[in-house]
Amino acid sequence: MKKLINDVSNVLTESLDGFVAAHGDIITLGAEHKFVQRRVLKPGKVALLSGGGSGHEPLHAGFVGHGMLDAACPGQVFTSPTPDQMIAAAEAVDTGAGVLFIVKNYEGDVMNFDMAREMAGRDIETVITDDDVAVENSLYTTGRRGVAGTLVVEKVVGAAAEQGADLRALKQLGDRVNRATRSMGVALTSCTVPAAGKPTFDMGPTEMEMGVGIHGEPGRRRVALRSADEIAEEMVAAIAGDLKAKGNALFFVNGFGGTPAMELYLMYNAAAAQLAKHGITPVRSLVGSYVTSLDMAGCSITVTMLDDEITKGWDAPVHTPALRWGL
Amino acid sequence: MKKLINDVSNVLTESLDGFVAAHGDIITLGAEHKFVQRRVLKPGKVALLSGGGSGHEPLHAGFVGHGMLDAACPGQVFTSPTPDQMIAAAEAVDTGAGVLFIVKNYEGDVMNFDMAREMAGRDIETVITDDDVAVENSLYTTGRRGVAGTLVVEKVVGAAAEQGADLRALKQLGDRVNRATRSMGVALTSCTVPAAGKPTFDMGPTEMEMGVGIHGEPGRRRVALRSADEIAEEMVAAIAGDLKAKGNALFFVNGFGGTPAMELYLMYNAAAAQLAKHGITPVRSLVGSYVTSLDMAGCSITVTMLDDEITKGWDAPVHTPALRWGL
Amino acid sequence: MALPLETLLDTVSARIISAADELTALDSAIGDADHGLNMKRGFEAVQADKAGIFAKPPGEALKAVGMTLVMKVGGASGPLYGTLFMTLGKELPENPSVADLGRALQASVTALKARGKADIGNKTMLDVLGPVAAHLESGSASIESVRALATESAKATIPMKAIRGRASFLGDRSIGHMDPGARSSEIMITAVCDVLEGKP
Amino acid sequence: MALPLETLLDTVSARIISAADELTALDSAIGDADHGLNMKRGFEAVQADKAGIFAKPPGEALKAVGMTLVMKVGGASGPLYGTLFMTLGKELPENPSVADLGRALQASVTALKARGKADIGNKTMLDVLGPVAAHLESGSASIESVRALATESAKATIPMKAIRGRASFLGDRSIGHMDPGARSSEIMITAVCDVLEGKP
Ligand SMILES: Nc1ncnc2c1ncn2[C@@H]1O[C@H](COP(=O)(O)OP(=O)(O)O)[C@@H](O)[C@H]1O
Ligand SMILES: Nc1ncnc2c1ncn2[C@@H]1O[C@H](COP(=O)(O)OP(=O)(O)O)[C@@H](O)[C@H]1O
Ligand SMILES: [Mg+2]
Ligand SMILES: [Mg+2]
Ligand SMILES: [Mg+2]
Ligand SMILES: [Mg+2]
Repeated sequence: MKKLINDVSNVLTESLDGFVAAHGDIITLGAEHKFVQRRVLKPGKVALLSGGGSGHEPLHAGFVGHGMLDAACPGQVFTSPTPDQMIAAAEAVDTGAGVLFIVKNYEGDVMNFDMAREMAGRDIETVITDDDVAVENSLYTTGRRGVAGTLVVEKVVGAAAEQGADLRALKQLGDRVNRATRSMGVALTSCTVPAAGKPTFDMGPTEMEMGVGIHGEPGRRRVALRSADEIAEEMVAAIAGDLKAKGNALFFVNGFGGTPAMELYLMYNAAAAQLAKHGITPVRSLVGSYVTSLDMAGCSITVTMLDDEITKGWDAPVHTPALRWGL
Repeated sequence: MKKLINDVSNVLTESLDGFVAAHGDIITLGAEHKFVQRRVLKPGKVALLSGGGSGHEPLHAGFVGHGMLDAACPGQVFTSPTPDQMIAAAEAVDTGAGVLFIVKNYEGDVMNFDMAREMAGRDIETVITDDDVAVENSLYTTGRRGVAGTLVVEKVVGAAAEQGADLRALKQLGDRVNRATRSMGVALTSCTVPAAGKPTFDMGPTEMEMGVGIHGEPGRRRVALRSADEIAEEMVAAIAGDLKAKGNALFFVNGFGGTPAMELYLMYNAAAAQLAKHGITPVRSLVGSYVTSLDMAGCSITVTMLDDEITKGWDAPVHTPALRWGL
Repeated sequence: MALPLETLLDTVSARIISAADELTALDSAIGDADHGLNMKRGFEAVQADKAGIFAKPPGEALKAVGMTLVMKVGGASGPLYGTLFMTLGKELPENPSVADLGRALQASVTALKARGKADIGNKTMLDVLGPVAAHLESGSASIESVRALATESAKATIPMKAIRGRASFLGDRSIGHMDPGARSSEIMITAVCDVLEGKP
Repeated sequence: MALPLETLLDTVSARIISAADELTALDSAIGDADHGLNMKRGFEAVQADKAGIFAKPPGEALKAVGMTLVMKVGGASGPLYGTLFMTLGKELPENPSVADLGRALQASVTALKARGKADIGNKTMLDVLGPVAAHLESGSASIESVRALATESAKATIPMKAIRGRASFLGDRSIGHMDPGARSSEIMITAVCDVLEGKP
């Protein structure tokens, strides 16, 4: 394993310390590294709280700040945070208007946030994101994973919270943005969990994983390496087929951590051509490595259908370590 | 070679097309993919023009926009652009106040920009960046490479240009920022040039390259893989020893393309501790993959000693695809 | 019988900690390669808290173990194994019979199903815990038969298609691999059997 | 003699294009793995421009080749080989003697030194072009001796420590590898010798 680290057991705390030092103008660190919070809270605003396993940086701590989250709880690598983290974070950032949890749909995350909500003794609602079309949906299963679309939910709901929307309205808006959002991913390599010390799965030099998640878990299918155009065609077809919508959209190409910008923009180009065929027009764009899987090579694409409210929320000023505009 | 690409001979143009489509609010593309330019020019402002081999994205095209560059010329991967590109770009963005070339110190880049200057027939000055302390400096050699510190020069000079400084003043400021800046890099893996199809150099699983540049060229020394703390100690010692300065600094940890954010922040933490030992205090920070080497894993650290003018230039509003604040 | 709680907990902790790599390897195949790391972190925390835990009466001690697991493990297994121990703490009488053990474990299984919205046959730890609870409750259980059933049940998850947990994302590709949580449950039950039988 | 310009250019182009992988491999060792790609791109552009180029008189044609290389190659080799051909175009008389060839090549070497701020002995293409120019000027050159000198001179860059070009960043690690630009110069000179000797 080749990583810029010291002792594997301190990777998380050392990285968080660096993160907080580098962005001390925006964020502060909670006791025992349990959470990262906005330096200046806005009294009367609903507090937005997210979190999840680490290894997806900049998600979630990178989105703490004006116009997005009030706090983020980092779990161990790919492991949901524990309820004490969310309880402490909610205590720190709830200024009386209640707390909205934004949780990616993994059973670990859902259960730990559920326990935190039961134990916290305050007004809490939960938005669960499940944008990954690679997973077959059914009433009887875990359902779809929450992946890169979570960023869009956090951004749009964050803007509305900043504008003073109340807890119930934010919960509804979050669910609505989630329903307007679909993602799909492809991996060219596995990632390596520091504590495990070797790649999570083996992949041949001419193979790739289609429909991969963000935890180095295998995807739905191992297939032969294909061209960017062919990959884009399959991903966009899956997304558009599931969305069943045409019109203006936010189009987000997300790198998994080991993918250079050159390839992400090439994928943007390839996928935009496919979107056009399905009647989807990107009027807002985001390209970069925002929801990652450690050092995995590959990318996901996310489409959010836009209406005026969602567009306004996306465009609203934001000032966080990883996403910033208008401020 | 595992990359999200189609035909290797179209990687650059397809990636540029995606780049311009994703950031069409800020930039436009010149004819024949020769350059990327600011969508809205500011008449009377000195035009800032940079460029270099591709494969370092977002450098340079990602820094075109308000407060930084007016145009960037992308060469083939790791190959300097050709004079016709700079001539066409200068023609497109010179509004009469002259053009400042910002060129990384590689002989290919220097010679091609020199030829463009000779052939363009307009008022042009050149700032050459050479911040890489890994290379021994001497009057008789090529001298040091220009690496991640180039971003700092472009940002600070860009701010002054936006404020109306004239060509000579900008040339002087650029040289001054360059002299206040030092960088050093380490690579854990080689990169793979798409057209070459295989890694530029082989590296064993427990080796790393100390003092590497940003072209997948070997570094000064192949050494055994070491801890983040040890790497930070050597890099900071080289930088601080060469700077021979104490006080407030901008501290920039730069990923090479295949390095996850988690590791970059861990390196920030490790190197900040070393800077303190040398009496250097980071009062401004930047962490991310801004000056890359395709998919290479590893990072560089850059220190710029700050005075009021440089700090003001760094803090000034900027609105480009890859760097944005205050707007 | 009076349960040798401290010995039980030491043995369960030791077995889980030393099986961490195996559990992580199972989780690599159909999950996210952390089950062993998670469980090890949890039981190391339990061992570190031992003084505090065993200062309490047995029921409270078990609840404290559960709470430690909830607060240290994270992931899916943290709330689930945490709930398991907390429920055992609530339900076990001072000197439980085998049937008491069965009833308490059955109550835990019910709590786990509610927490995880899962059922038997979904390819999870429930596919070991559920059958063992039912067998204990039946009254016909011996240490030998419990141990055999735990091992069999874990193995029986191999051909299952996962309906719950991360492995469910894999669809048919989850078939052919043992569920990591089923294996950790098997290890814990085997450890308990060994201690009750007087094996270290 | 009247130089068979078109044949010369076709052969030089073909040799460089087919040596692209070798040149890139040399550049991998001490540079950035693109010298073959750069040269290939340049000479493919020259071939594509041929109609336009040979519509011009010989001197202008050579200058046009140089300008095409400048505008298509990029990197260090583009301005340098471009300058070489442009200078040859300027300096070569209609029917050059061997001494004329030497003088023109010497003038190119001088122009290259100015463009690249380099000198002989820096481990660059100059270490082939310089000696060959001097040898041609000396008056004692035969095709055989020129070919041998080009090959020897390229080989002689192996033990050198680079002072100029990307290889200079490597310091002592540049020792032990042939300079890619020296090798491409050798290939071009050999191609010219072969054509002048009547070999295809
Ligand atoms: N909903 C559920 N109900 C019961 N057990 C579950 C459920 N989800 C997951 N599990 C169990 O948890 C195990 C995985 O635990 P672990 O790897 O520690 O957590 P995570 O899946 O969050 O990484 C699975 O092998 C399975 O036995
Ligand atoms: N200053 C210089 N003077 C003469 N030749 C040079 C100089 N710099 C580089 N070269 C030659 O150029 C060759 C490299 O060309 P190439 O790989 O195409 O460009 P780059 O180094 O920009 O990638 C070197 O092998 C060397 O022979
Ligand atoms: Mg996990
Ligand atoms: Mg080059
Ligand atoms: Mg797991
Ligand atoms: Mg080269």
